[in-house]
Amino acid sequence: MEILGLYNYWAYVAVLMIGFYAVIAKSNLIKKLIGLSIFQSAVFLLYITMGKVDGGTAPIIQAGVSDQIFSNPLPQVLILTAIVVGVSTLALGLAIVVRIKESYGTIEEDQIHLLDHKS
Amino acid sequence: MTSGMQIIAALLVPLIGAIGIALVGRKSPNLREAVTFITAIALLVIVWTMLPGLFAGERPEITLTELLPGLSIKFQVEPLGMMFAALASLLWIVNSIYSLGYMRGNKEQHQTRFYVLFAVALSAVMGIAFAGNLLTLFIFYEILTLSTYPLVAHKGDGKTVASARVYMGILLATSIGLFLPAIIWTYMATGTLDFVPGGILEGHVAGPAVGLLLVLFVFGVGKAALMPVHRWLPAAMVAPTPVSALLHAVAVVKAGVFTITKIIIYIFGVDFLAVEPSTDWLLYAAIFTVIAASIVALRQTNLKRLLAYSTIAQLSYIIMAAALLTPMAEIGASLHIVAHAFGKITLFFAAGCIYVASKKTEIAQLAGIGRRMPWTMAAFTIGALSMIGVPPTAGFVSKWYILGGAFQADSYIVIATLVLSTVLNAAYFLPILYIAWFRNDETTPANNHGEAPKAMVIAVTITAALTLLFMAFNQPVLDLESQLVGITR
Amino acid sequence: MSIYQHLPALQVVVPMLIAPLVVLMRGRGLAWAMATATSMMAFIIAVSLTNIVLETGAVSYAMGSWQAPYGIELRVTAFSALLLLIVTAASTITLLFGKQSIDSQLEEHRQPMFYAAWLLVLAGLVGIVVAGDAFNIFVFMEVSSLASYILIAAGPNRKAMPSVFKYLIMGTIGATFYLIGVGLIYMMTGTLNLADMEVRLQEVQDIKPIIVAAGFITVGLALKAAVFPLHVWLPNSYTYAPHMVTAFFAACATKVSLFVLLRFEFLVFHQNLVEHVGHFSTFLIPLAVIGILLASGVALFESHLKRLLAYSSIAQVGYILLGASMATASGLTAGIIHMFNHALAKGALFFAIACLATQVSSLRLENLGGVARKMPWTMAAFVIGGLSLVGIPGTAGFISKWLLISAVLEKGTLGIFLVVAVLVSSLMAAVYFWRIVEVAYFGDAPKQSAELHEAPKWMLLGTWFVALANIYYGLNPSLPLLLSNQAAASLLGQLP
Amino acid sequence: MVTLFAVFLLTLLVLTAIAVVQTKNLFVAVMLMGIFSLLMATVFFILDAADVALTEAAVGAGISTMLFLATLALTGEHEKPSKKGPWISGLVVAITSLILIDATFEQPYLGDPMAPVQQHVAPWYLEMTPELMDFPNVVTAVLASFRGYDTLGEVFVVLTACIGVLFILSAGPGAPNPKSPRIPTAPSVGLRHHLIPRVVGKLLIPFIVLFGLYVQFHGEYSPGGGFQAGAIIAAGMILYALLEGEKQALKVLPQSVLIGMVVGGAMLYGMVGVVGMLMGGNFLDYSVLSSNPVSGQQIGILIIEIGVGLAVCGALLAIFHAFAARRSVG
Amino acid sequence: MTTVIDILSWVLLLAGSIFVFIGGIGTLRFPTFYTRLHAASLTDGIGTILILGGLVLQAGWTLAAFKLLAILVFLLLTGPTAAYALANAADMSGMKPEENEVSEVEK
Amino acid sequence: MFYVVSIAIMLTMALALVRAFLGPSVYDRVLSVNVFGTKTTLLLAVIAFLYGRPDFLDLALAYAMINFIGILAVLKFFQVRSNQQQKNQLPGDDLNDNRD
Repeated sequence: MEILGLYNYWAYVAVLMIGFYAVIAKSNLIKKLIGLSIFQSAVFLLYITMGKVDGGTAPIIQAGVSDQIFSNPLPQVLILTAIVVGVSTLALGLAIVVRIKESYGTIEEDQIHLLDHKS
Repeated sequence: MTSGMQIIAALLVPLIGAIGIALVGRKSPNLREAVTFITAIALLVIVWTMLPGLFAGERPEITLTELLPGLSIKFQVEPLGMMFAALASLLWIVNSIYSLGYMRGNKEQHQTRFYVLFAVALSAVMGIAFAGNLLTLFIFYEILTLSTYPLVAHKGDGKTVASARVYMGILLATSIGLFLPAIIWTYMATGTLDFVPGGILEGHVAGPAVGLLLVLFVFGVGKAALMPVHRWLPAAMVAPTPVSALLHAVAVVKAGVFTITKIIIYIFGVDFLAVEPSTDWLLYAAIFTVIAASIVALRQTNLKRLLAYSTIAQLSYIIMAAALLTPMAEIGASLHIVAHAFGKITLFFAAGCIYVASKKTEIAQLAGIGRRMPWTMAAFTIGALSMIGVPPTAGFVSKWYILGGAFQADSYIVIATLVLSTVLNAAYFLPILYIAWFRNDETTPANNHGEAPKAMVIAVTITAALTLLFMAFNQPVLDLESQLVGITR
Repeated sequence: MSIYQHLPALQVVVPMLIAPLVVLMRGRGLAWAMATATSMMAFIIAVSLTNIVLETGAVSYAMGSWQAPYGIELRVTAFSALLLLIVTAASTITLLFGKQSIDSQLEEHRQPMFYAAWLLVLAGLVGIVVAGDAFNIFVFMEVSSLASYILIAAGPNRKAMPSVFKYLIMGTIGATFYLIGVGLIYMMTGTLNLADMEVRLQEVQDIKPIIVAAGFITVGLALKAAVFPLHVWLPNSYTYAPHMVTAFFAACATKVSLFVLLRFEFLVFHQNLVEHVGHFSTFLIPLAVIGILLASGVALFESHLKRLLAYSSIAQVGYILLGASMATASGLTAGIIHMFNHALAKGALFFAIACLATQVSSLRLENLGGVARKMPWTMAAFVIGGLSLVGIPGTAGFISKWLLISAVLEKGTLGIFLVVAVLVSSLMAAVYFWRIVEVAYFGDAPKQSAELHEAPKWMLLGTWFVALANIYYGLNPSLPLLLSNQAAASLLGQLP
Repeated sequence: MVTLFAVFLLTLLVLTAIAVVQTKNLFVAVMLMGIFSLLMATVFFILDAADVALTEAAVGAGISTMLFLATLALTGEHEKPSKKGPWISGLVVAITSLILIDATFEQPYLGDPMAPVQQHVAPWYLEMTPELMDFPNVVTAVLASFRGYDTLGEVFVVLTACIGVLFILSAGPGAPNPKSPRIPTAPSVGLRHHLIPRVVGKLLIPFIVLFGLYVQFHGEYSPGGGFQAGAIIAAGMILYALLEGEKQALKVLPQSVLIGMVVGGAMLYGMVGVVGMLMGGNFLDYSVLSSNPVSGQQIGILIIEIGVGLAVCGALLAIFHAFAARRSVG
Repeated sequence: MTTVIDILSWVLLLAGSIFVFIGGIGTLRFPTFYTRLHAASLTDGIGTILILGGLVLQAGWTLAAFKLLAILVFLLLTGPTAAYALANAADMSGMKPEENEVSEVEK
Repeated sequence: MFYVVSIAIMLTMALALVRAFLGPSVYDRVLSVNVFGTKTTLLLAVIAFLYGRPDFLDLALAYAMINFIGILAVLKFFQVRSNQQQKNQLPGDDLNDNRD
């Protein structure tokens, strides 16, 4: 059980790196954005993981129940903000992809590169 | 007007003149040139009225602004700078007369730009001459480089621009790459950059570092054209002749040797250099340049290029003299700044006259030109004799003092160099004189021509006269520069 | 409660809250007028804050009256004051004088959103600068980044889109790296407040996560600041953005990231991690030097004016970093004052380019032959900016180069190599800048040159304003010098 | 035991992420991303982050998927094989992950109550919220008041994204003509031919909106708040647009109203702060809004949550419509 | 009484789990799309009813029970609708049950 | 008992996930997403009881809604695609190929 205490962290690293790989290695712009989403989600996982307390519960205080342990609310607040930031970035990125598709006819990075250097 | 304000006025007057020239330039060329003359005369008056104070031992100074702690823009008048400023302001007038004839006679483009930048360059020269510390000197040194670049590139065609690029490139590269680090090093070592009689470096830097610092300074001041950073000078020959005169006689190269002399006297201190063995190389480098440049000059066929190499040799005379570190040699160095200025400006003016009147640039083409242009060639002859150092010309006086300095220092190699270079000078100047005066003109009558435009002839006559007069009336300069020696001892 | 106490909050809130209103503006020029007025207000606030900081020292402000570390703290120091001045002044000047340029590059019905985004960039950047909370920096970093993607995407060329996409990807990676770093520090200290972090880090036993956090924060911010070799997003973004946007960003955008970077390195890590100074220096000095030399080298062969200057910006980031990586008072002062001086130089250059672009169709070097004859004022300002960039004395650039070289020389033998690098790159700068000057002044005039006129008067005025500022601060650098001295001192912990 | 659940779900999560990156069909990738988000949300829930789980579900599985689909409809869903060699990228990733993994061994274990995170600031929030705000959801208290400035920034991020998408999609060959705002294009007739989804969907919309309002106003007591509510209501309105067509949906809520909502919401939030300042507190100090600081806090939080809800709902809808209004070119 | 309700709820939950699991196996193992759709949507319905029913019994008469019922209604409405929509879309796109079988075999 | 239910649901989720990976057609994947969504809803409901916090059932409700809207969005996407393909007269149905 002890060693599983770090499993969350390993999972976050794994997801982070999968996303990171997609962002830097893939040529398709939408795939890059998908990778970016995964990449950011991994960070959410990191924060939420560190806020968890054994035997704790969500930090919403129940009336009439005493000696409850609560998990840390602060990382959750941060991640709420980060999720919003993530989806905002995503929306902007997709809008740009649409425009790229219109003016270049492709959403593959290497082809765009070729088109740019031909002209 | 206090002396401090006079310094500022000396800086500002050419600038105001430049603005004035720019404003009236489009409307009327006559008005433009009138403004030029008024400005030049005003500058002359301002500078020369400072002279009496200097003779009386005053050292007016003014601080404008403090850039960094202990580092300010500061001006101070001292004999060496005073002499340089007086010389430049005098020659500007002559040069303006000459330019008038040259630019019109040659129907040059962009004349307004020419006069504007000329004025700016003069302002920079004033800044260099009156700089109270190395930083101020450096600032105006760079302004001078930048403002003369368009003058050199005046013609604007590809070849000219390429040559101007060499000019600019070498001067900027040496100043930023070597001069600036040397300045910063000095500042870090001593905490000041002020020009102090007796130098500031003693006790702060020692051993081989002194030699290295001197290397940085001497080659950093590319304008002094010590080999191997002399290449810009022949390259700049593409410039119109008045600009060449500006470069060689009035401003640029003089600013170079002036800077080096000033660094030797006020930054290192003559005594400090004399006891520091790692700095001896400077004398030998100068000697090498004198000989090498003279030999190269021998092989030139283009008149202006020959004059350029002659300048390189003469500049190293000055550096060599300064590096001798004896009182007489220092005086000789400063005298030679003046003497060479008069002589070389005469030579260039004459070359320009020949070009305007006949479009001839090669030495071989000059056959019989003495008969067509007697005034010009007479002046040329005087200039050439001054370069060789024959009495009764200016060059004789300065060479005399340098020789004296060499004897004071018991430096036989310098004496030998002086003799050798005199022979070499004669070897490349005398043939020209011979061709010009005695060889028959073989050109067709279609190329028939007489003297150059009046203004040019007047100018060249004036400078030739100055060259001769300096032989007799050098006492004021001597008096002034003796103060210099007084403080170095 | 006087209004002066609220200035740190107002600095951010004023541009931020007016931005949404600008979206609603429909009338001709109304959006511009509103944005400009707001930006000016921000500038005035920045000036008053600077005064306060100079008089009384650092100012702190508790958002929502919740004291740090429970609430979010705003903190204005001498360093932030300098940055505030740069950012707000850059925005105000570009907005005030750049209307014609923006009008020529952007359809009118899209302008309200553009100006709103502009104000959001401004709000975001000042938000980062005044923030005293690690996560708050992230939030405002994202506000400014998202808004800057919009501004760059406003570029008329279709190539603007792929370049802004690249910027978006790399910017987000940078921000996320930063977030990971902050997360790890938070994990080990339990606080997000920068000042509190500094204290609590001293008690941390397990140091490895902190080292990793330092790495991630450094890399993330370096990405945002376009530190070599993480600069690849910058050249195209600057090239294809509208000219005024380029002028604005070149003056301040990367510097804000550098500001955060320096704050983390010196305030949070240096005093708590053993040998962090050493790691930091050995890691960054080579990067800075290679960046300076390579970027200058690329600029030598670049023929598009804006891209050329963009590469030069990367080199200049290297200068700032080089100064900072000395980790000495003089080095930091040099780096910080270079932020200011480089903003002046690049501002003037890009402003002049915007002036050029109102007349010429292409900013490639081969199309600019003889342009100075038709546009003498523009090119004269360009030359001044360029001289400042090269570091010719009498201009602002000289001051920073001087300080940088003297700081580097303190390092002994290594310093001499660094000086050589700095000088070589200065010469390279002189060369690439001189290429432009030569072409503009002596090149053959292109065919359409008969129709060229001088740029609009109003824009010229702006250009000259910045150009003369280069000279003014070259001759009288006491204000930026004072601020950067204090900033360096506070970063090294010599000031309370 | 629950930890084991998390381990299991995280394993699925990693596998899903790999599958997403592997697949060459972008549509499939987007579908798998939906699963990824749901898994992530479940993990969040298991880790006691109810608010985050709700948000991740609404945003990750809902809004993001719709945005991706709207884009795919315009760009096509086949990914061409990349010529880029994966080796350098792989190396970078490998090194980075080794560094991160290395760091994990000195990190506190999952759920360690003695970890520094649980010591310093967090207990203060948990302790003071009932006292200072008098409501149970500590997350809402931190979000809206203690760190209300962050949330203000977050609202402006959304606003920026909204402006950005509208700005970017207001030009280019596929842009709707600015003079005649909307051309009904073929795809915008909605799902009218599908009777069953249409009937069921329309039946559900009021409940979705109602549920959104519940999440909005119950945010101080249970998971939820302005952002989640905005997202849910926006999802409901998007459902309406899917069923009845863009045109109809825009009749109900025109783009100008949506922008008004965004601007209004953001301004509402900001104004609460300014009012606090005018009434003698610092910016975003709600205690001064009422004579009683606790009720002042409650009023402030209520208003700013409404602002957040309005802004988010308007922004998401405006973004969605901007994508949907795009004509596909070529 | 509580014991009875508990037992009943356990039974419901267990049965629900079994149905759900069987549905999962069906989704995985069945040969063609339509058969898989079949397995998934049928078991979804009954599994949901059983599990949520079991939970309702656990919750008793509280707000939670109401919410559970709401979820139940919601899932019961949306599940079949989604299944229909999916089948419809597949059918419209030209994927016929028998063809699909053939293509599957060929594979 | 809740554990048993949770485990059963999670195993089903895993099975659905495998189907989503395997495909072969896109419809299979959409189906598995749907199955996955409803299972997540159920799982959440069960875990709410497991944690003793039945007031968190809101989340499950939200998941159910989002899942439904998501599926309809996919449906709409199919429709848009087929409209476009008719308009552009592209040969073949991109969505129907089994390559992955």
